[in-house]
Amino acid sequence: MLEKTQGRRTAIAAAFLALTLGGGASAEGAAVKVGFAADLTGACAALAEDGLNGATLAAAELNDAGGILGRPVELIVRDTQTKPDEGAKVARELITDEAIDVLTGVCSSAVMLAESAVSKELKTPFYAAIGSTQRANIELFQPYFWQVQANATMEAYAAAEYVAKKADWKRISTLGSDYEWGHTSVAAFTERLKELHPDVEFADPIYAKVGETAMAPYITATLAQRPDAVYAPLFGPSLSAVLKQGQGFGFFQRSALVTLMTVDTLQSQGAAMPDDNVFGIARAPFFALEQTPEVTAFIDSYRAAFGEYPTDWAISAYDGLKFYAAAAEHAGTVEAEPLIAAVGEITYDGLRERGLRVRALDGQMNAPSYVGKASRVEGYAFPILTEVEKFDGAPLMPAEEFILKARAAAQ
Amino acid sequence: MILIQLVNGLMEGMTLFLIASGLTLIFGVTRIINFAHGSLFMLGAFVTYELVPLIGPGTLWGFFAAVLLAGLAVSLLGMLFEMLALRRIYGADGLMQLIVTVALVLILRDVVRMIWGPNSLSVPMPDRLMGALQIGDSYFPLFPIAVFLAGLVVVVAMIWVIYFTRAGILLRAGTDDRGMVALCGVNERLIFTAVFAAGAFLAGLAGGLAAPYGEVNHLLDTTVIVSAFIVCVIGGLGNLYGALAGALLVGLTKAIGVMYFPRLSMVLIFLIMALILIARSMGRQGGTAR
Amino acid sequence: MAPILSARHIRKSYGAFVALRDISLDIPHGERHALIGPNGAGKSTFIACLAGQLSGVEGQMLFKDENVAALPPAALARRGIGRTFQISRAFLQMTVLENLMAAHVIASGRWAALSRRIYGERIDRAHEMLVTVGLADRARDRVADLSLGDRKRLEFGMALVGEPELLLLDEPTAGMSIKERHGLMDMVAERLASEGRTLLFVEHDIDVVMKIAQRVTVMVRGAVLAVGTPEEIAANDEVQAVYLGGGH
Amino acid sequence: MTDPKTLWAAVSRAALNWKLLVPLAVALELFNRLSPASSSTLLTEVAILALFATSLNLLMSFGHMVSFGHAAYFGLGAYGFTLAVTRGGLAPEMALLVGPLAAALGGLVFGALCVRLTEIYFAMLTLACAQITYTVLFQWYDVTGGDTGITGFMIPRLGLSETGYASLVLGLVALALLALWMIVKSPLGLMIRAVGQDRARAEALGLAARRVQLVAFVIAAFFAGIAGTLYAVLHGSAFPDYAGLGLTLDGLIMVVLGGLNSFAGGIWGAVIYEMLSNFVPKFIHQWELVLGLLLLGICLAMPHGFAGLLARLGWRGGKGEK
Repeated sequence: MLEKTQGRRTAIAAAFLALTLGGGASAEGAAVKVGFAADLTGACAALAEDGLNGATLAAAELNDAGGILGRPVELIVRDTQTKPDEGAKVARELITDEAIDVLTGVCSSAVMLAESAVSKELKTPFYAAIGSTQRANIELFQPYFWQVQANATMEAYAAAEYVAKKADWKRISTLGSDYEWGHTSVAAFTERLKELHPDVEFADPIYAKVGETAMAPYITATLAQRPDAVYAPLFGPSLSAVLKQGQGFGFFQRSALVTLMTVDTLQSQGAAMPDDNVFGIARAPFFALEQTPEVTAFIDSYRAAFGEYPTDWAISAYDGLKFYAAAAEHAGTVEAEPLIAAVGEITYDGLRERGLRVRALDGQMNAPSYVGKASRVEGYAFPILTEVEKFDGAPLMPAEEFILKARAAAQ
Repeated sequence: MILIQLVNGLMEGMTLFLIASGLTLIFGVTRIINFAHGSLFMLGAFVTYELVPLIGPGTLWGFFAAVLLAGLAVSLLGMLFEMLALRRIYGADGLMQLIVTVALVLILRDVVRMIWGPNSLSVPMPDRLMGALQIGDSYFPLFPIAVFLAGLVVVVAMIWVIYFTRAGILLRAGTDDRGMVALCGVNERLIFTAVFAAGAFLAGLAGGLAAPYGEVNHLLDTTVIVSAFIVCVIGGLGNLYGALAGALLVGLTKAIGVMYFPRLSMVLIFLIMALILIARSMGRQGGTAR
Repeated sequence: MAPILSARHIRKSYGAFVALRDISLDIPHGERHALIGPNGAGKSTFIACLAGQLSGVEGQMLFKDENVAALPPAALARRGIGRTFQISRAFLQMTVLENLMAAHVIASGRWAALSRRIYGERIDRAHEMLVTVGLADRARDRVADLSLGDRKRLEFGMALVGEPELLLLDEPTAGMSIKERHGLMDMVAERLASEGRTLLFVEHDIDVVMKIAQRVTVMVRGAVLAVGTPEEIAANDEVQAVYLGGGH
Repeated sequence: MTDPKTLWAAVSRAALNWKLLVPLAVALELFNRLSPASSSTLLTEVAILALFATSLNLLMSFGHMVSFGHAAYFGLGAYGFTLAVTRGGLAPEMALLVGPLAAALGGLVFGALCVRLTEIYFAMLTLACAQITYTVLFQWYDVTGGDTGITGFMIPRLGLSETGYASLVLGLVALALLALWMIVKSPLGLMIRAVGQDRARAEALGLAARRVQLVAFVIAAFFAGIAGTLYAVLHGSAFPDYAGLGLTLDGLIMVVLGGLNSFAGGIWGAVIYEMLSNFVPKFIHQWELVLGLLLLGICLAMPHGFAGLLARLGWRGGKGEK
């Protein structure tokens, strides 16, 4: 572990050095500056570091290929400490002092909204590749913002679509973290599943304290509802706790669990993953992507640079920066107004999918979601998702009328 | 369901006691509020993570041996910290000692992150503790039962040390009256160092024991320290039996609270602490200064 | 004339240990009354009871015919009972002058004032008091730097600022040289006599007691053994027995 | 409280050294006018945190009351202002008053409970009160916006430029610090110190110690509320984090860093802390490690903090120190 982390750090350092010392050989002129204001310390640290790796790799590749509009790409990294006020401050500093052309990097919902407000005020493009609160798309949408992955509602819809296909799951419980993400996810999931499958029975939703690690009482309460499946928008420590502590209650013999299961979670669970009945929602599981030459090449160079498989966050961040480059090339400039116009116009073929587009109304990309079953497979040291179903983004995106109505209500 | 929840509560209570016992022990004798207690807990979990694959992976004895060793390693660090830093400022404002331990929190968090990275790690459970005790329709998970028993062993061992050994007598003397220890002809510093080492050992032990039941990451410190404080304060800082009672009270209330007032879960233990503190303040006569 | 202080059946116990068993004592206006007895007799406990320092005290305490037994220290102080502590207490990190000024602010009741007018109004009186207690040249020294004796003087001065009708002094001369003791207590006696204030003090130095006190109460094991003038007490066989047999 | 011999003299003369303060203020304002916008923002933030830390310092250094929940009043100030604008429909200029008053009210309610306790139990009850406040802000979605806070409801800085707002904040914070200084030097301040240094002595003199502590608590909450309000205006947002344990700890660290038992401690502490947290991460990822080592060094080598060091070196003055 020790060697691995150090190796990884060295790689990051080397990549940085290459970037900050003038970028790619073939790119010339003033750099296109990408402000990466990320939650590098605090609850989001692991995700943000992966995202930074993905963006670093994308920038290196762009530079090798001549940069953006012939100009080198430069990543300028700041730590928000996962504090919204700190996020707003570094965003402001990046824009006013470093004169960045685009802002990204953020993970926590609160930090994301804080940075979005700064982007709006200072009219600087801002995209989210890790954080996914739909408040940024709906009530608090501002024209300089776009989101390159499925937002929380879309993920919950994807889960509902998946659950609806399981004919023998008649009784569903929900167990979410007691904060905005948990509540909107449960609400969206329930709403969509009711539409798809009106006879499904729902037990009362249960919410667990954010960051709770003693999940036994919640597991007991959930199982007492005798569900066939449990939809659980949980995260980090609470999710690990359910996976580990649930086994002692026969959770995975008594019910299925549908939850967020990105590559980092799969890796950290390792051997402790229950053998059966865990179904994971993911944003960009590298093993389930269509293994095009671009994807395999990306996985290889990522592993070479950082000594590990790319997580969903790394892929989103990579795709995000590449998408930005494509939009800039299309606009012929990185000036905010034409660039934002281009964001709404172009179609982009990314690692996750071909034909990715951003809807101008809410800045939402039609990014896909993936749901599959966690299982151990030869060739990987950690469990992966198998029987993965990909859900296209477009049908999951909230309807335009819904968005307009929600915005009107928020006024 | 109430029965299972009560058992859940007892299990969590014992884990909390293991965490809080070291904190309350250190406070009782040295009057130091050790903010780094959560960090020592976290370190115990990480050391256990390293040791488990080396010592009989999957076996019961291997796990407990790893946990004990982790406790000892953390204890050593605690001892060093006491001797190199804390010892130099006994007698200064109590706040200074608190801030020194806060400094240790900051240092350890970054050091842990430098060594183990920001990603969460997982310590495997011993194979024999993976399952559950199934009685009728009810499941009672084995692992927390084992932790509960380990906790009982610690409680009994502590009672034995405190009441039946010379060290315990000195310890009690130190808690009641510091001057007394000096009169007994024992180096007071030695006692403080020993107590700090013992408290750190308990923290490391608790971290190791809890490691397989959740994830191990560099953010464990803050989660742990706050609940440890609350347990100690509910039981009366420096009071071991109080800590046990406080831990069980918190564990049980949380487990039962899930059933009756789920939305309060985030604030429940703070409410309990506030109510107990307020009740305690009402119980005393108006003008009593100390 | 009714006594200024009348303690009736005061009892105080700590668990099974009874510290004070049924103490009754009357102290007339203007008297200088000493409380003596061997260590552990309950003298300081009794003072602490009178000052409202302890909880769970049984019995009545009439101060100017009002039962003040359940009142907290601050309320007693405002009614006219001042005190010093066995181990002298003052605001250690303040200067001597600030300590006296704090006492003045409290005595004036203007504790919440933001205006510094009171400093100007009282500064002369504060300096006067410094002269009285012999600390005039230490006004700007921090109390933490004072000797024990000087702290006792300061504490006495602070207690006087509130113009208490009854002053409780708990071993005011402990830790002083003989000369210092007499100096301090002569000063106290003179000052109180001139202002007609009542004094109840705990003292171990029998010479000081004989010189200063008008009446003496002897306590043994939480009870009153004898009350009388110094001469009566000196002649009391029982008291002699306790002092000789008690290993004082 | 650095040098007691000169202290009383300074008090009786009620001297604030204008010869030092005026040039300092002019220098700060010049720096604000001449430097780039982000420096103005940093200056604003330092000023706000200096006020927050000094309000905490009033309790800590003078009242000897260690609060583990002072951020609650910062948060109440921020939310009081924000909710007055978003829910109450008040003009932002009017709402500026609501924040500090909300904080003072919170301080009155919680303080009345907390001052019944002493030392560590006092600290723990302040922690409980703050966590309860935090939870309400975090969970009451319909009113407070929950964990994602309230943002985008108004133009940051009341529409002023960075420089303009920095001037405003510098002015207001200077006034607030001056007010706190006057309080410390007033009879009330003397009483706060008295209770902090020897509660039993103060009570034996007839002082209702709890009432003094409550007043100190409310004053500290009020000024923390001003800081919170100014902060909410700076970012045009309010988040539950503003009332979180993190900020409380930051405040405690600032006071110790700057120097306990000194009025200027909070100010120095905020300056040093902000410099560290803004510049160190640009060079080293592990800025908390650096902070921890520094803190350890300060506690062991110079327990009176930065202000104490200055005083020992014979450096007189500083912002309102003498």
